[in-house]
Formats: sequence, structure tokens, C-alpha cells
Amino acid sequence: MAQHVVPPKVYFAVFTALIVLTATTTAISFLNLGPWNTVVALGIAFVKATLVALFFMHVKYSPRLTQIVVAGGLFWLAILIAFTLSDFMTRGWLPISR
Amino acid sequence: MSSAAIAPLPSEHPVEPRVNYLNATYGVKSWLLTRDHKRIALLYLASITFFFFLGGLFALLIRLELLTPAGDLVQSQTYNKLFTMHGVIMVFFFLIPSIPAVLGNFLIPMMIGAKDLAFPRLNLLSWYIYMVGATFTLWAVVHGGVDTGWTFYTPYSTASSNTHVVATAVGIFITGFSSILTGLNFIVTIHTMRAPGLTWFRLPLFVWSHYATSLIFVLATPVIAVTLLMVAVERLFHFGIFDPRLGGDPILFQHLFWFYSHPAVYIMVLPAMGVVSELVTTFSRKNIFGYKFVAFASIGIAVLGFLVWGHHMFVSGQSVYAGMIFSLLSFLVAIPSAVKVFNWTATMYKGSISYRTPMLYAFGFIGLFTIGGLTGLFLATLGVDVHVHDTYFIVAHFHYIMVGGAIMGYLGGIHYWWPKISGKLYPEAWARFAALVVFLGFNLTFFPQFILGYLGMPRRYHAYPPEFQVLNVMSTAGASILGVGYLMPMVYLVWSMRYGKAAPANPWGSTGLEWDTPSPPPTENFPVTPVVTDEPYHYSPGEVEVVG
Amino acid sequence: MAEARGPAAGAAPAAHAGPRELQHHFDTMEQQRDASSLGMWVFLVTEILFFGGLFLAYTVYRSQYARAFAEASRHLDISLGTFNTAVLIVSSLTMALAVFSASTGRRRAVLVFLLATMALGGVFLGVKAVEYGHKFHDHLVPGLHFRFPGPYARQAEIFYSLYFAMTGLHAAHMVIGIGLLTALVLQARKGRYGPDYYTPVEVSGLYWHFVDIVWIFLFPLLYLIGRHLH
Amino acid sequence: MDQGFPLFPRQASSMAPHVDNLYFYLLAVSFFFATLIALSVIYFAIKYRRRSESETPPGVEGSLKLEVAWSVIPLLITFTFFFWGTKLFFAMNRPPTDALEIYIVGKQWMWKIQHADGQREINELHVPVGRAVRLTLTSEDVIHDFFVPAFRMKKDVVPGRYATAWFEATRPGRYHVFCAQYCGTKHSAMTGWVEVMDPLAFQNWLAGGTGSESLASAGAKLFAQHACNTCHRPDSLARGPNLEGLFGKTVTLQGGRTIVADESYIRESIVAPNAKLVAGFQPIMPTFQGLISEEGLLQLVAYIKSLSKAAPSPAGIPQPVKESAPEREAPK
Ligand code: HEA
Ligand code: HEA
Ligand code: HEC
Ligand code: CUA
Ligand SMILES: [Cu+2]
Repeated sequence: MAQHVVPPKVYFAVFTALIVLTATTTAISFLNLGPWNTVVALGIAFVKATLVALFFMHVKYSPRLTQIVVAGGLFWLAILIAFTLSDFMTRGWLPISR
Repeated sequence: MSSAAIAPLPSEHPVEPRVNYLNATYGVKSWLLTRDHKRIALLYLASITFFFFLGGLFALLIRLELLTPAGDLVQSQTYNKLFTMHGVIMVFFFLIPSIPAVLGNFLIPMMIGAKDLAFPRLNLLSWYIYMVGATFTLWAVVHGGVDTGWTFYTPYSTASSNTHVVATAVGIFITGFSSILTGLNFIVTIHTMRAPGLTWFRLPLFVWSHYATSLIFVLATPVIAVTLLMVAVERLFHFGIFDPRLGGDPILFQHLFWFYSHPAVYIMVLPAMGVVSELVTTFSRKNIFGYKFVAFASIGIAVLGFLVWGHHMFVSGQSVYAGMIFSLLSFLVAIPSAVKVFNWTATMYKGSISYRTPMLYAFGFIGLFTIGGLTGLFLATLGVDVHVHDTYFIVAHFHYIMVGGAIMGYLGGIHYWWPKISGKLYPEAWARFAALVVFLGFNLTFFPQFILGYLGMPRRYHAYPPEFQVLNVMSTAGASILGVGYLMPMVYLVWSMRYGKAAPANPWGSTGLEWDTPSPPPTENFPVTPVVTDEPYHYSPGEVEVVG
Repeated sequence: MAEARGPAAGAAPAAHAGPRELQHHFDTMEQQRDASSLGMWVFLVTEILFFGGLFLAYTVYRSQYARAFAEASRHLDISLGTFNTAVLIVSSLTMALAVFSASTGRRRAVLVFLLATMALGGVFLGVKAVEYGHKFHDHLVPGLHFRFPGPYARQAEIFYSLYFAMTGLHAAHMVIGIGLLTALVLQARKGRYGPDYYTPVEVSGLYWHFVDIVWIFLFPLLYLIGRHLH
Repeated sequence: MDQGFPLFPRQASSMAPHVDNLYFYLLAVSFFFATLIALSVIYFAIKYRRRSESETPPGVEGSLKLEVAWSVIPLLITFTFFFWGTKLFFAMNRPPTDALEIYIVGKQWMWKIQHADGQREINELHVPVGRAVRLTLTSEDVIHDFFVPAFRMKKDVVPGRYATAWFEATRPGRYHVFCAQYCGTKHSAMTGWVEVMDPLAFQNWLAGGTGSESLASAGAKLFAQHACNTCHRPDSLARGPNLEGLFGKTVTLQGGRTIVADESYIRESIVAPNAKLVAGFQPIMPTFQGLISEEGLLQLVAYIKSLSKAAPSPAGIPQPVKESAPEREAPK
């Protein structure tokens, strides 16, 4: 579990990527891609968040336990959202007789 | 564990005076600024005991009102405030912190051979946060109370109630952080501070169940916090998040609420299960049957417990398909509970069973939890829940688990570790008698409520049709017996602190590192970090019999 | 078993071998650092779920009222939003560099980078305040003479309720973060943090980055979704 | 206590015996397991009681076989609960098509009931025996819950949307209605009665009403009064979609999603017309939220529904029922 020192080069590279991605996502938001707008915006956000977590927060170099904790947190968020949507998305399914 | 010899009967010779955590320092400040996990546990013990009796007082008033069908003792709104404050106080300020913050705090470091929790200052902070939250809620209680039910359903709580919803919600919000910090502290402690040789599968099951509880603390509590925040904001600033007039959905609130509150019911019962595992092994002088199954059952309950919250919403207008999923998963979560019950029973097989008070409470727990749990299956069954939802059947179900189960576990644990905590023995005869009174009073109080519920008596009713009276009278009679049963330990435990016999280090002949320290333990628990070489519950060195 | 104890054994660290930062109940610095780091990560998990409640509310309403949300979103200022996103990214960089400087013993640089991070955090909050001011001026604060032109007024009010709840909570976290950094700065001025002890810097850094990540999601969800409509 | 001392609720709907059978099955299984556990604990406690303070029983190795057995057997048993319970639940949520329709609005703290023929009542619901009845429920303020224990029927009544429930009464009599969702101060007073009558008596009761107009025609009046017909009209001047035949049809929304036009959809179209825009139309319809009461909305819904039906279903088809005269559950 020795501390890993990340060279600043890596930080600058990640930083550049983040700024570029921010510019990209803002630019793309002006194009009309239909439903893909949401997908792209969230996809880019996800990539950015992953970059921050892996490098700025050192998850890439962290002990296994830390990585499990992070994954666990996201998994629970997914449970919260997915199971709630299981209600909202299926509400109209049962055909109502008339 | 390193010394597994059976201790002799409690020795008659007083132990020589010794510096321990109780007498190491004196004065109010030494308690209010302590970072010793054992003293913090006692701070919690005092606070939750206060809240238990306050909640119990409200329960008695509820029961008195329900003695007659007409709403004649108090007014409707007063009654509504009574059950709300009863539920809120019992759940958030008594039962959730009860075993974890008192026994867990006291014992986890000792059970794993550590000097303290990983973050002692955070531990003290948890208690202060709890007290601040409690103050808010008490303020609300004193200034007229709150009448939403402990569930705070919108839009009643945001738009209709004219009582102190925000103060109460803020109180619970704040107290939530105390739970979070306690859970966080336990998780980190159990991961990083175990004594050498104490592998995961050598941990006492009490520690396993607290680990599982802590997972729930950490993963569920933030959601109730943000949910209550939304309710407060909607009520105060007229934001529209759940407001149906804007197209908002009150059922979304219910999802958020139960995402926390269902796992929270396992916060209330898992620690008690941990206690029962310790009691059954000690008083059967046996290793636990199926250690790994019991250990993983705790984790299984904690994880699966997150997937079933929609079973509180079967008739709420939730989609029937979601109802189906939640029903199925509710049955799954019953299995690990069943595994535990069966393993405790099997542990007694060919044991050497002693009927000391803690074991009596363990018997009570097993029986009443089983009844409460099995009736939970009725509720998880879609077709039956439609009829019994929001009737006294529900009230009976959860009191069987929370009062019959969790509180029995708590009382059993308090008696079991009382010699360690106080350095004194409690009076055994009185204690057995009290346990019996509690058991009888309990069943008389809550069994009739199952019948009432299936008959159709709705809960949260201030007045009810006259044909339900007989059963309600039984219930009220039981509650008064139960109240006496709870007062007795209160009296004799306090009495024993002064007049009780001095306790030896290990009065029950238990294994477990906490019994390796003197009673009461010194501030740093262990002068030298112990090294663990034995399996848990190593009562009979050498001989192992294969069953089945 | 009667061993001699210090006068206030619970309150003061007992005499102990090891560096002065080692608290009495830990055996080694390594154990202490692991504990702090794990503790912060577990705390961040609670934060994920804390914000998760709001993200859930957003997801549910967005899926029901997509059109209204898009319309409402168009009243947010995308240039200020993008600017603030960039500010936070820079602040994350400076924070990472502060940790780096501490771990490599550049004690002055630690201070500089911490101050820079704080300043950027301040800029973010300033811009946010300006935006809130605009919304107030445009009658877009729910519950307070909310007025929204066009047919989507009511669902737009939900959007703005969520907007204020989410960004408000995020801003509150920024304020806490700046508070943490202030405490670090006070210690860093004394040159406290170096290669053998910088856990507080590292752990506060985790918190700061987390708050950045929350914004990374808030930005597209709140600002970008309706942009392409016109 | 002239009411007697009942221990079991009366069965007065077609669903009640089904629910009770499942309940008895659950009781039997629970009784079995509870007794099994209790007897084992008692038996072990006596048989293996501690006889001397120094005895040490042998340790016991766990048994995988047992662990699997007592996980899998209960699991399989719970599956039977699941399937049976779910089957019932779906039946409870699928009203028969020829059901008599009744509209109920809950508000703090009363039930307002409208029959299709226009009769209105408060906290009393008259229904014929032997005929499926479908309830459309909504609330004016907070969540309520319409609960009839004798029918084993319960449904939350949520503001801002419609809930549906149904029952078929099987015995004439008078049965409790409770509000089962906590709704404020007088929650426990939000009770009433269902009067199950034999069909002829029900017809008489309907006829003896105050002669008010039917729901649909009240709706038609509202439709004109709120000038809905300026936009919704069959001719070329129409700015809104034609509502004839709308009910039950699949509507294509803007963005391509489709939705079946049920009661909730129609209600939403009136109070929040722009939440779901019909494809090909502009969002010009104003909201009528706050302008039309929940009862008015129900009348409009009934009217729009009537536009889709050849003839509105007549109330209470007489069917001879063998039951004796109505038993009174509890004369008030
Ligand atoms: C500590 C608290 C606690 C615990 C542990 C549980 C445990 C369970 N609960 Fe309970 N419950 C509450 C507290 C608790 N509950 C509360 C407070 C409410 C009401 C909230 C409110 O509305 O105010 C509630 C409400 C509630 C409902 C909602 C009812 C309604 O409002 O309509 C449901 C529905 O499924 C439910 C189900 C269950 C199930 C399946 C379990 C299971 O985990 C039980 C598992 C245990 C066993 C099954 C017993 C042991 C097993 C055996 C002896 C072997 C035999 C087993 C089989 C054949 C499977 N509970
Ligand atoms: C841990 C949780 C817990 C505990 C321990 C209890 C304990 C008890 N509860 Fe409670 N109860 C709840 C949790 C709990 N309850 C919840 C969550 C609800 C739902 C609330 C809602 O609907 O919102 C509820 C609701 C509830 C109701 C339903 C109210 C209604 O729906 O209208 C009833 C009715 O009988 C009841 C009774 C009791 C009784 C008799 C006890 C007894 O066990 C209490 C016995 C204890 C004592 C009697 C204490 C002794 C005190 C004295 C002798 C007085 C001296 C006092 C001082 C010195 C201050 N409870
Ligand atoms: C200013 C014109 C206008 C008025 C007045 C108006 N509507 Fe509409 N209505 C529309 C338009 C345009 C649509 C289609 C777009 C939409 O869904 O909002 C519509 C849609 C509907 C729909 C959904 C129809 C479908 O095919 O799915 C219903 C139901 C409805 N209106 C009922 C009413 C009622 C009832 C009133 C009076 C209380 C009313 N409308 C008044 C313009 C109007
Ligand atoms: Cu209406 Cu309770
Ligand atoms: Cu539950």
C-alpha cells in the first residue's frame, strides 16, 4: 500500500483532456442529435468523472478495497435509480379495460 | 480466545481496586470531552434510555386512548401527534442507535483487540450530532409536536399539516449524520484495526452483524437525509418537487423514503441478531453452528434488504409490475433470516444450556422474531397485503420484530455485558422475573393486534368501531404489564451499580477478547495488543463432532 | 492488572513511540493513513447517495417531462455554466498539484496551490451567485412569484426547484470544501505537510475532486439538455 | 358491546374467499415453522440443560447439507406464496370490462361518490349485489385510501391522478368503509358504509334519487361552459384533436411515444395539457387546473368516455340473487 506519487505530467494531460471534453460537450449540445444529445452529454460526463477519479483521486493506484468502495457506491446509486424507474417505466403497462 | 478455560463461578472475593475506564478520571468534563469509546457508549446509553421511556410514555397514552372506541381521552390531532412522536422517537432516537451506538461502540474495539475505534473524535462528534438532532426534535415535541406519522408522506407533510414538520425533519436529518459517522467508524475500524491473527472468519458474529449494519448506515442514511431536506425545502420555500399540482409525484417521495426505511428495519434487527449469536453460543457453551452461513447471512440481509423497499407501496399506485419484483425480492431476503434462526436452534443441540437471564431473552428473541418475520411474509404476499396494509396487522408485525425481537436482543445484551460495562453483577432472580413479565406483557399487547388487523381495523385511528373493543382492551392491558417489565431492569440495573456484587473478568465463561480484559476494562482496553490464535467460540478444545 | 495510567488517559495521547502525528490508538503511521483514506472514501460513498436522491428525482421528472425540462433549461446561462465548469476543473488540477507538492516535500508550493484552489472555489461561488441573481430577477425562483412564459410553466417550476436544490447543495459542499482548505492552509503555513505526513491534504483533496465530479454531471443535466432545440 | 366479538372479518365479495384461502395457507405454513422452532428450542433447552458448571459439551461441525436444506425448502415455499399472491393481485387490478362505473373523490375528511346516472352520495356507497363495480378514485388534497375490509379491497387515492379498483359484492348487507391512509386530523372519522342491495332494490334506489342528470351529460354541460368545443369540434375549424372515439384509443404523442387514452390521460390532458402533446398539434390548450373541480373533471372524463361508446352502460343489470334480506353489519 505504498503511496504512489503521480508525476505532474499525468495531471496536466488529464487536465487538458477534461477541458477539451468540456468544450466538446458544450459545442455538441448546440447540434440536434435527437435522443443522442442526452447520451453524448452523459457519456462525456462519465468519461470526465472517470478521469478525475482515476488520476486526480488516484483510484487507479489505490488498494483494491478503495476501488471496491467506489464501485459499491456507484452500484448502490444504480439500485436506487433502476428500481425506482422499474415503477415509473411500467406504470402504463397493465391494460386498463373500459 | 487465547484463554478459553471456563471461569469458575463468580468469585466471592471482591476484586482489588483498580484503575479502569470508569474511575480513571472524574468530573463532567471528563465525560463530555471523552474520546474513550466505552464512555461514549455510556453517554449513548443514558440518552437512548431517556428516549425509550419518552417513546414508551407516548405508547402508553396511545394505548389508553384506544381503551374505548370513542376518541375520548385526547383530541384527534393530539392522538395523531402521539403516534407520530412515538414512532419517530422509538425509531430514530432509540432503536436505530440502541445496540450499535451502545453495545457496538463499547464492544467492537474490545472484540477485535483494539484500543479504540479508528476515529475517536468522530465518535464523540457522532454523539453530539445525535444530541443536537434530538434537541430539534424535542423542541418540536415541546412546542406542539408533529402529526404526519413517522413516514412523513407528502403532500400531507408538505402542504397540509400545520404542525412542526420542519423542525422534526431537521432533527432526523441531523441525527442521520450521527448514524453515518458511526457506521463509517465501524467499517474503518473493522477493516484496519483487527489484532494480529484475527482474520475475518475469526471475528465474533456480533462484529459481522455490525459490519453489515454499518453498510446500511452508510448507504441508506444519506438518502433519507436528502429526502427530508427536499420535504423541508418544499414546505418552507414552496419549492415543487413532490407537489401534484405542478405535476410532481407524491409516490416518488415514498420510493425515496422507503429506500432508506426498509433497510433501516434491518439496522434495527441485525445488531440484535449479532447479540443473540453471542448469547446462544455462550449459554450453550458451543461453537456456533454454521459460522460462515450466519456471518454471510448478515451481509446477505444487508444487501438484499436494499432491493425490497417497494413492498411498502403495493397499494400506493405503484405499477403492479414493480410490485411483483419487490414482492419476489422480499421473499428472498427472508431466507438469510431463516438461516440464522435455524442455525441458532442447531447450536443448542447437544450443548450445555444455562437459563441465565440473557439466554431467556435470546429464547424470547428467537420465538418472537420468528413470528414477526413469518407475518412479514404475509405482507410480502401481494394478494394478502392489499387487505392488511395499513391495518393493525402491520402494527403487530413490526412490534413483534422491533419490540419482541430487537428490544429483547438489546436487553439480553445489556444483561450479558453488564458485568463488563459496570463491573457489577445484576440480581439474577429479579432479572429472570422481569424477562418473564416482558415476555407475557408483550404477547398480550401485540398478539390481539394481528386479529384486529385482519378484521380490518386501520392503524393511526383515534376512534374505532365498537366491535373492535375487546381486543383493544387486551392490548392495553398487556401494554401496562409490558411497561412494568421494562421499568424493572431500569431499577435493578441502576441499583446494582452501587450495591451489586463485583463482577469477575469473565462471569459467564465466554470466549471472546472482551472477556480477557478485567471488568470494567481499563481505558486502553489491552495493555499489549493481543494475538489471536483460536477459532471463534472455541468452547471445547479438541473435540469436534460431525452432524448430518 | 492495576497499571499506571496517565492522568487523562482518554483525553490526551499517551506517551507513545513514533512520530508526533501518530495517534495513540494506532500502531503505525501506515495503519493511521489507511484508516483516514478509507474513512474518506466511505464518506464519499455516502455523498454519492446523498446527491443520488436528487439525481433520482431529476431522472424521474426528466423522463416524464422531457420537453418542459428542455425548455426550462434554455433559460440557464450556458456561457456562465461552461465557464464555471472550467474553473472547477482548474481547481481540481491545482488541488492535485497541492497533494503532489506535499508528497514530494515542496512545502511552499503546497501553500500556493491550496490558496489557488480556494481562490478558484471562490470564483465558482461568485459566478453561481451572479446566476442566482439573474434567476431571481427573471422570476425563476420557485415559490417566489415564479413566472415562466409559454405552456410549460408548471413543470418548469419543478425543473427550477431541482435546479436550486441541486446547485444549492453543491454550493454548500463547495463552502465546506473551502472551509477544509482554510484549515489546511493554516497548517501548511507552518510547513506541517511533507512526504511523511500529508494525509489531511490528500483526504481533503479527495473531497474536493468529488465535489468537482458532482458538477461534471450537473452541468450537462441542467445546462445542456435543451440547447439544441433552437 | 352489542356488536359481538368478531374474530374474523365477513366475506362479502367475490375476492374475499380467495384472499382468505391464501391467508389460511400462509397461516398453516407459519404455524408449522413457528411450532417447529419453538418446540426444538424448548426440547433442546430441557434435554441439554446444564447439569454441572464445569461440563464442556463437544464442539459441533456445521453441516452443509442442513444449511442447503433449510435455505432451499423455505425458498421454494415462499415461491408458492409469490405465485399465488401475484395471481390474486393481478386479478384485483384487472376490473372486468362490463363493470358498473362509480366515481369517488376523497377529500379531508369525506368520500364524495358519483354514480354514472348522476346520483351523488357522501360516505355512503350503494351497490347492487352480484355485479362487478369499478371505482375510479381521486383526491382533492392529500393521499387517502379507500378500504372495505369485507371486500378485502384497498386502494390508495392519490391527488393528481386516478386510481382504479373493483369488487363484486356477493352478500347484501352494510359494510365498513375506512380511510386507510393517514390523511390528517380526522383520518379516523373518514369512514362510511357500503350498502350492498339486491339488484331490484338498487334499481329502486337509483330511481328514487334526486333526479339529477347523468354524469356524462353534466360533463357535456361543462364542456360547453368552459368553451372546450371552440377547439374540440368535428369540423375544419378545430384547433384541437377530435375527442370522439378517443377513450381507449392509442394516441401518438409528439416525439413518437404512444399512450393509451385512459381516464388518467384524459384528466392530465385537461389539467396539464402540455405535459403530453398530441402529435401534430401546437401547445395552445390552456390549463384548466384549479378552474374545474375534481368532480367536474370526473364528469368531463365521463362525457369524453361517453363519446366513445355506443351507449353508456346501464346501471345495475337486475339479476336474481338467492341471498336473504340484507344483513346489517352494524346499524349506526
Ligand atoms: C426490525 C424491523 C423489521 C424487520 C426485521 C422486518 C422484516 C420483514 N418485513 Fe417488515 N416492517 C417493519 C419492520 C420490520 N420488518 C416496519 C416498521 C413496517 C411498517 C412500516 C410502516 O408502514 O410504518 C414493516 C412493514 C412491512 C411490509 C409492508 C406492509 C404494508 O405496509 O403493507 C412488508 C411487506 O412485504 C414487510 C415484510 C417484511 C419481511 C418479508 C421481512 C423479513 O425480513 C422477515 C424474515 C424473517 C423470517 C421469515 C422469520 C424466520 C424464518 C423462519 C423461522 C423459517 C421459515 C421461513 C420461511 C418459510 C421463509 N414488512
Ligand atoms: C422501536 C420501535 C418501537 C417500540 C419499542 C414501540 C413500543 C410500543 N409501541 Fe409502537 N410504534 C412504532 C415503533 C415502536 N413502538 C412505530 C414506528 C409505530 C408507527 C407510528 C406511525 O404510525 O407513524 C408505532 C405505532 C404504535 C401503535 C399504533 C398507533 C396507531 O397506528 O394508531 C401502537 C398501538 O398500540 C403502539 C404501541 C406500542 C406499545 C404498547 C409499545 C410498548 O412496547 C412500549 C412499552 C414501554 C413502556 C410502556 C415504557 C415504560 C414507561 C413508563 C412506565 C412510563 C414512565 C415514563 C417516564 C418516566 C418518562 N405503537
Ligand atoms: C385553445 C384551444 C383549446 C381549448 C379551449 C381546449 N383544448 Fe383540449 N386540446 C387542444 C389542443 C391543441 C390539443 C392537442 C395538443 C395537446 O395534447 O395539448 C388538445 C388536447 C386535448 C385532449 C387530448 C386529446 C387527444 O387526442 O389525446 C383532451 C382530452 C382535451 N384536449 C380536452 C379538453 C377539454 C375537456 C377542454 C375544456 C375544458 C379543452 N380540451 C379545451 C386545444 C384546446
Ligand atoms: Cu383520508 Cu385517511
Ligand atoms: Cu420493509
